[in-house]
Amino acid sequence: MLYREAGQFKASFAEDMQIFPIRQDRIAIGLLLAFAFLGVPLFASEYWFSAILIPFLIFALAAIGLNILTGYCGQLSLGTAAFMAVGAYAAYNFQLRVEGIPILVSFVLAGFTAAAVGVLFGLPSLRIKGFYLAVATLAAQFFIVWVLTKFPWLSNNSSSGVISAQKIQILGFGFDTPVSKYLLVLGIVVVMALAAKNLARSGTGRAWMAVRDMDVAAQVIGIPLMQTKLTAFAVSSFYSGVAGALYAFCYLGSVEPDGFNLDLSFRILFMVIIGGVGTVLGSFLGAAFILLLPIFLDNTLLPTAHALGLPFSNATVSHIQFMLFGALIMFFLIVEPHGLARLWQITKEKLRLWPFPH
Amino acid sequence: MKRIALAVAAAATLALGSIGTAHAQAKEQFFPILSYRVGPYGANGQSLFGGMIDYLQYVNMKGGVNGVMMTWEECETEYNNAKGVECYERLKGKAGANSAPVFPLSTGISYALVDKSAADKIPLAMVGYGRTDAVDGSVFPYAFTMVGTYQMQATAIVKYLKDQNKGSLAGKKIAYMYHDSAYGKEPIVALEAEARVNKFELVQIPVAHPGNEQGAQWLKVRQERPDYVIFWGWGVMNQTALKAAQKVGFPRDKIIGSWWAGSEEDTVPAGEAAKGYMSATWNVAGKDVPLVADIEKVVYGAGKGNLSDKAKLGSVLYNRGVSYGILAVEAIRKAQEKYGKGKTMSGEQIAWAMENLDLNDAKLKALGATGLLPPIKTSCEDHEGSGKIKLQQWDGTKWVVKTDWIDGNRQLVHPLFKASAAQFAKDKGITPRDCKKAM
Amino acid sequence: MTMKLNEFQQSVGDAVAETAGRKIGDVILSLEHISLAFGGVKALTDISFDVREGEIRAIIGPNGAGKSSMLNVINGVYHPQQGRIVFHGTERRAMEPHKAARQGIARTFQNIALFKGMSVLDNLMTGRVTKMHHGLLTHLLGFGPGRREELAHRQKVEEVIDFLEIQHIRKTPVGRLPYGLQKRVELGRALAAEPSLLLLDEPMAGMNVEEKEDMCRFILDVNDQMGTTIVLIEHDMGVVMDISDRVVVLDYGKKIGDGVPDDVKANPDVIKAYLGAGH
Amino acid sequence: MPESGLSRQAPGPAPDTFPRLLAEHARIRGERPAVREKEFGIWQTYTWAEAAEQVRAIACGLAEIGFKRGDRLAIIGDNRPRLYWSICAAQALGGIPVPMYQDAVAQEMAFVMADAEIRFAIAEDQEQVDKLLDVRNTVPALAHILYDDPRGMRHYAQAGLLSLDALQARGLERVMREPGFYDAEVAQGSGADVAIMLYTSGTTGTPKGVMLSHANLLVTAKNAADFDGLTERDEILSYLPMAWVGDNIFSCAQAYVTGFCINCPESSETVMTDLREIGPTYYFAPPRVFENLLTSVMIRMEDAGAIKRRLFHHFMTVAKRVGPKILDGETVSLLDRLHYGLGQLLVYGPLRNVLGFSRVRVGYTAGEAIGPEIFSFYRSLGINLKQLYGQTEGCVFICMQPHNEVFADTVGPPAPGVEIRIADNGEVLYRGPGVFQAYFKNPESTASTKTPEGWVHTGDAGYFDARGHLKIIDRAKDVGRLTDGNLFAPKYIENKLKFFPNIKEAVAFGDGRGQVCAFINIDISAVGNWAERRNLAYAGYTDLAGRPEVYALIRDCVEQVNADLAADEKMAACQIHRFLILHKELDADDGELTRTRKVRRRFIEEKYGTLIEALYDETKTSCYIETQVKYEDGRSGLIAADLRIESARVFPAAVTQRAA
Amino acid sequence: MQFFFEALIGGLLSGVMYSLVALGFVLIYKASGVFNFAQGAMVFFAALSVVGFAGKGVPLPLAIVLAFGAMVLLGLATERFVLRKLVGQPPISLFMATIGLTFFIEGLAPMLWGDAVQAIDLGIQDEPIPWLLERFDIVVSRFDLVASGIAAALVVVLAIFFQKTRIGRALRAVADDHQAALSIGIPLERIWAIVWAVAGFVALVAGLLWGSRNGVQFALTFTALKALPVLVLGGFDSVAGAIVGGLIIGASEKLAEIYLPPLMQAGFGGNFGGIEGWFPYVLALLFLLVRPEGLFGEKHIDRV
Repeated sequence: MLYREAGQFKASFAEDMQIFPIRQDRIAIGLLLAFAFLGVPLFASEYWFSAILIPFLIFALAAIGLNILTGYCGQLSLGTAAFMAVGAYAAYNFQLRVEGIPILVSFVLAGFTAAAVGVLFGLPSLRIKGFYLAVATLAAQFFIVWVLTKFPWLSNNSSSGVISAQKIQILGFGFDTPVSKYLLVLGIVVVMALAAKNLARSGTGRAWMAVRDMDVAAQVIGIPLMQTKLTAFAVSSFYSGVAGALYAFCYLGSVEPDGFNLDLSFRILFMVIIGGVGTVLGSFLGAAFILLLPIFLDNTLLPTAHALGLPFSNATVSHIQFMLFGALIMFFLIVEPHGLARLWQITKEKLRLWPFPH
Repeated sequence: MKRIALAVAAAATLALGSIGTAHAQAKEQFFPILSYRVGPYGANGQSLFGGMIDYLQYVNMKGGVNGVMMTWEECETEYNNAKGVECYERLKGKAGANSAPVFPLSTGISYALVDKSAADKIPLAMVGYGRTDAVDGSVFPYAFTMVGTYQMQATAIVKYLKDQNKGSLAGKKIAYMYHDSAYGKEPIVALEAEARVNKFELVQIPVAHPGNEQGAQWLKVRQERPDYVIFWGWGVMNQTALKAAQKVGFPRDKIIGSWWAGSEEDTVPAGEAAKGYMSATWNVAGKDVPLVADIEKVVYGAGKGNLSDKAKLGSVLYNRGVSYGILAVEAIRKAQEKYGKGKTMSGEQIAWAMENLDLNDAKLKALGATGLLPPIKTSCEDHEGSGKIKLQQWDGTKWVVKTDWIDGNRQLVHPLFKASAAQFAKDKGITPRDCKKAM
Repeated sequence: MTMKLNEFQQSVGDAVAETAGRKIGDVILSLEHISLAFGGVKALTDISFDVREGEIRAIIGPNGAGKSSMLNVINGVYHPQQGRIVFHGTERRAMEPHKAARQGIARTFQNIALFKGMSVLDNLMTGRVTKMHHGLLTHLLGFGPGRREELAHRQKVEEVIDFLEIQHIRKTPVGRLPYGLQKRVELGRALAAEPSLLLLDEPMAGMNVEEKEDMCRFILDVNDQMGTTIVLIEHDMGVVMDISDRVVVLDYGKKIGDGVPDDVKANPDVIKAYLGAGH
Repeated sequence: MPESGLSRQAPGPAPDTFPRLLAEHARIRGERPAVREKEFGIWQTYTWAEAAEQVRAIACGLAEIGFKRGDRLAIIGDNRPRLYWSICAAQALGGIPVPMYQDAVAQEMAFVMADAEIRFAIAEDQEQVDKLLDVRNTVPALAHILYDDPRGMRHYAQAGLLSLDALQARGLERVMREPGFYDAEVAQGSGADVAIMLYTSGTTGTPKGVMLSHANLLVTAKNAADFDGLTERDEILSYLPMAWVGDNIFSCAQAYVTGFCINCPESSETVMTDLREIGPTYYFAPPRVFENLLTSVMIRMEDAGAIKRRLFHHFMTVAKRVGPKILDGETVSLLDRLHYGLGQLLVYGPLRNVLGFSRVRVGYTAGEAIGPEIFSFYRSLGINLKQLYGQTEGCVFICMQPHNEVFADTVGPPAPGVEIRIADNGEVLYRGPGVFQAYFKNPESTASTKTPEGWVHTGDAGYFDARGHLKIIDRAKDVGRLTDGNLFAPKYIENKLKFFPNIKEAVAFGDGRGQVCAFINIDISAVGNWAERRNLAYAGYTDLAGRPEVYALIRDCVEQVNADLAADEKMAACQIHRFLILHKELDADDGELTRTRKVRRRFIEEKYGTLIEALYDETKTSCYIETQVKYEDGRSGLIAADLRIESARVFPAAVTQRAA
Repeated sequence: MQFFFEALIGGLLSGVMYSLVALGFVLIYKASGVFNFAQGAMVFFAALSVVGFAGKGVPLPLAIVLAFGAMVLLGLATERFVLRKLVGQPPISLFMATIGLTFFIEGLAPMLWGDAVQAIDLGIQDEPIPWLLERFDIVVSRFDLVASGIAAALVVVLAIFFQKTRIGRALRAVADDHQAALSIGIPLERIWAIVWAVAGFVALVAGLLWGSRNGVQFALTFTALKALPVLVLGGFDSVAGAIVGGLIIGASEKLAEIYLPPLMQAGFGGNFGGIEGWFPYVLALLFLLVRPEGLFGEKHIDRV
């Protein structure tokens, strides 16, 4: 409807293969970014920053990471949280142990550490596939968390095993208010999302998707399976690692290994599935959905129940939340197995063709 | 489909938009309650938060604190750190500057909230759990590890065992079986120190979360054949342990649980296996505490009780919830004494009161809470204020208190907190307050 | 129907006549005494034949004769227990398929093996993987050498698209295409690699006469205009005899005939095993 | 003269030939796009400077193979940049390009080839080359066949075949060898030279080569461009046959005059997508295109959800009411303006966008009368669609509607520089700068069409209305009389019928007869869609056309036309009494339509004589017929059907009282 | 040495408990290719239902029957409203759907029956068998022995069901080849419904045993996590694999927990207990590297 594509012709491959080939999309993204960077800080409340926006961005980043592995490369993983944990603990230790290391460097190194661990746990993917691989990634999930619990050195011998993230300072500017943390996270997430998008539409991304869609054919046309899968594991874990570091440094402030449990891995997997497998956009939509749904239910169910005079306790509300959450996941899988991103895609197609139906 | 999505989005906007309106009414004191009533620890939460809310209700029905009414809102955390933070941020917005203390009742959540609450000037009450070095108020002005810390508890248990063994544990073997998380790990340092001092052998047996399978750990106990097992479990781990102990034939009366491993929720499901099991506690169970009896009469009499399962009334955790209520309300009362009776207190004012709380026997008696919880006197240097426990034993149907208050090894434990807090201050770049000037 | 088939074969014949001017060179691939077995089941037994540069070489045989296995041996999917393979003068037996691809061997599959989640364009771009050299780090950027390489290869891919006349489906996800077009796209993906040896596993299976005719022309054009050597498996005897230069006949994993189409047609073993049964 | 190439200064007088204009553009807007072509998935763009180089290479190449001044160069193919450049290259050498219809069969081509004595031909691809090789059997003079696309040409060994690539390579050699050659050739040309020769298919008779000079084309093009304010920033989609004068004016003359960019679609199948991508600012299409487009809009909207459909219809009503007024700058109430603005956001804007008309500043239609409904539909959307009246012999522009003076039933006042006279018999005559030089080798026809004073007979009947706009009724020779003496204007009736989306074609009969009867062609896509929605299964056109339900549908349309005609005193007698729906679509391949899809009335009258008799035989309610048809692949077949004939209600004339 | 045997026996016996849960997975996977993550939640639901009915004053045997009814209902509803609508979707979607189902059940069960921790008393004490303890100083739980007996009985019953009954044979046909099953006229949907009911029954048995062993509570859903490595080891589609895998996992994890941490402690210092969480997974993973299709799984060759 708002699309006016007539006259947006492409006179070069570069124009034709840009990230957003439609001008209106470019404008929308520009406005969205401007809003996120300039508008949101002006009127969002602290609650929004600390409880919604920051975790949303971090989860979206982790979801992108998992999406690279599962959505693009087709390797189901249930161990995302563990890679996040690696990132969080690595960043903490780099900050702790390397004198004067810039925080952003720590984040990057945290990503690389997670990537290395990811490659290690990705090795089995060369032999095993599907659910077997999924179960194998559970090994990573449990083993990594255990290692972080068991080696006190990793948590600087803290008696509780909990680490408290150091202060964030970049070029002398302290990121200690929710707004500044939000902006930092936003900046990192935007850059990494862009990089992910770039990867996805390049040879690397195509190799991943080829392996996902038909690994034998991929091999036959010249894609080395091992290298491709391990790259996916590495990049995916890198993203998860950075997300984990941000989770510790910009969101919770202090984390313990158990915080990165299977539940978290599942949540991120849901984000990917609900959001849309194999899309960067879907990671954001999925993160928003999974994060906001419980908050939304929290805020609406009880008042609704009271308004209707139903004797709901908090516990009942929580139970209903669980049920609704589960039901919604099943509902989505049935109605739109390709997730919110596909819904958006369909909507967009409709808007582009508006007023025609097809 | 699209329409549904749109409707959901619209409703979400509405719902989220409503967040953040402050409860600014006069004559009310708002409690942000981060509760959990579902999930793995939901059963425990039901009792704990039931007790706390019932007490607040009770206070209101008795006319409030100098006319100031207690109000509260619950937010379900599911014992999940991220959800806990979200709840905190949400309820914080509703509380505004005048927030009553927050009781996250989860070590993980309380860790995550230490920095935030200090920044927000909202007292964070970690009563019997949480960041133990927050005992040092000079570094943690808004975090209150009140009544008792794990370390004090552990040393008190050691003291009890020592008493049982005629003052010496030399040559004995004590197994420490613990939930492999911050909660279970905190006492290790203290226990290791005690082992050195008292010359007993300490065997550590960690149990991975959630602890619903402990065959191997108890086989280990069989192998080591310790004299006692000090048991730091939580949730499902507790009854599993009791059952597993029965399975390997380890006598339950040689197992001494922490105060989070000593409730009806732990023993009832274990059935016969729990009989004889000992545990620490800092509050007693039972309805014979006058206050609890009165709550039943007043609150439940008026049909305003919070428990859906009234059988929980008077249980260990219920009574602990009531104790939380007492601590919070008494802090508010104390603050009003200083800053103006009948007024809504700010978080900062309440924090002062929590740091200067003096719940002596007389006060407890006036509240009808004699024996429910130990006398507490806090200060800037000591946010703990007590560190005493009683030992109780499960007789198959109820918890029976076996001892009087036992004090923890303060000389051993508190310097550890001091050091840890100093390290924290260094990491975070905090300049500790001077406690001399804090008054 | 028969009428049409005749017409069709006639037209294919014409096409062959048109391409009469092409050159067939030296042996580029020779298979010597290849034997392959799966856990005791013999798929191929002592098979030898060669392929000359620029020719169209057909492998025929009844179902289960081992034709697909033969192709799988050539491009490294299966590793024969015995025998040697000489391609462009280098000898090998076992090799990873992706290395075979890098040596210039491309193929299509009997059951379409396209990347269903990708567009036609992306499928073809993927086909160029052996020609692209930039890696992950340059791809991250969205500009610079990695991107430039993408754009350059897009040009090549567009030429293939143009060649196969699939411009109108360029950005369509392959899953949505009808069968015949999918086959064509798969050929396109193989062509995008600019192979020196192209293996086609039943390129015309399941097609109607018109589609077969198109595909035939494309195969001949590929062979003619690009000079690509082609090894193909095909069931349609008429097509095979018309377009191929030499034919290998397999039966139960053994070679029973080899030669120009007319010789093969006259070979009594072949007639008995295959032609006789069908016609 | 200084060495060419070094001297790039502007020549004194304004450039008066195409090659000189090209050089001018290369000099002053060398970096601006001149031509785009959709190829390899993107719009390959050539600047004016590049275009000039290409033309130079082609021209020199042509010279190398012996192309001389006055030689004629046949050009056959879809709209391709190199074919356009070839036109200019021929002109540069003083030759005469002769573009030909690319869908013509070999025999049709042969006539023109022979008539124009063509030795050189440029074909687009293998298909056209094959045709030319065929033609060469009968026209041996055709010595050189050049081709643009080498695909499939590898093994063609015939003599005289050369690819344009090779030709250009040879041309470049010539450029190296003799740098001044091209410029010198260009310098020899003059505005009065014949720039192009276009064969008019004509509704009758054999094609005639209309010779137009550089001056004819350029002056007319400039006048029209100034009239509409065209600039170098405009974009046009070149999709109409190159052999048609319109394409030559829009894609060559006006582009060369203003320097705007022309865009060649990927193929004829992708025109609609390409149109949408390019979003031209200046657009021409015959009424039929607009008609089909509207039909498809309506059909597609039928499939939309109820809300969207209602939205669409609601806003289209609003648009019909206020849209044209807003476009014409009339005052409209604020409420209406807001209402329209909302519609702009929800319906008009998106609709223009999906149709590819978002950027159209000036749109023209001509060639036939356009249905007022159709015309106002586009105008109400905010598309500045106007009508013009033109002819090959007059370089298109004879009448054009100025902005804000646009009416569905007129073709506007005379174009700048054009004079118009109405002859006594009602025929329209004109005179102006665009008037053609002569018909090639055909002085008789030239004399009968063009008076010595320069007046050209259009063959159309028409008159000026009170606003000074010309109104065309019909072909002058087609206007006839019923036996009762009433005027019979068949086209007028047919157009009214064709304005219904369900009717694709109609042929009315009545000259010299007592009443009017008509053949109808249904629109297969519109009626087919209608049938599908009613679960009416049908096996094809013939089957559908014979259905009683369809007859009822069409009778409804006919009766509406009758009611309409009855309202007009002069036309009331022309009401259609009986009609039938033809069993096949009228087709250019069967000679029933011209290549520009005009009805060949005489031919149809002959071919379907039996049907016409049956129409006028009140006793008959059906008529059996067998018809030869030619399929696209060249094969022939027979269609047989028993056609039903139905009567339609006629209405009493509005004013005159008639006996009951 | 006798301690080693004790640990081994204890491990094997608890392995049987794992097998019990794994069995439910295998049944559904075999028949419908669905990797049913909700099996753990079903165990929870089953146990909670028994306790719930019992809490309402229903005698235990009847409560068990009623709970079985509830399980069948749940299975039918799942098949009817979820899986049937997902036919033809990739396996990962089905897997995700069962995770959704897990959440649904985790909300539904406590809403129906409350979330208090409760005990089931089957009347078997989970105590060491005295004469073994006295004679050999080996602790073997009576309960575990009984549980193993029940599990063995269950396997036998299932085997008979599969081999001897018409429905059972149909189920096997489905497992072998969906197309073939269809062609001999077995309605696939009914088969799936039956499979879910049978899986529900297995969950009920597991729920009863686990519940009476550890209490009926939320953590029962975690039993699924114990079953996963068993499955990997045994193969997703092998009943025998589930049993053998369970025994291997049970025994090895107990032995590992007892003997490995001291070794690691010697190596690294510190306390390395609690390896049970990951040990089975790593074991399964290492095993997979050697034999990707599991112990009893069918070898799958990629055809191109």
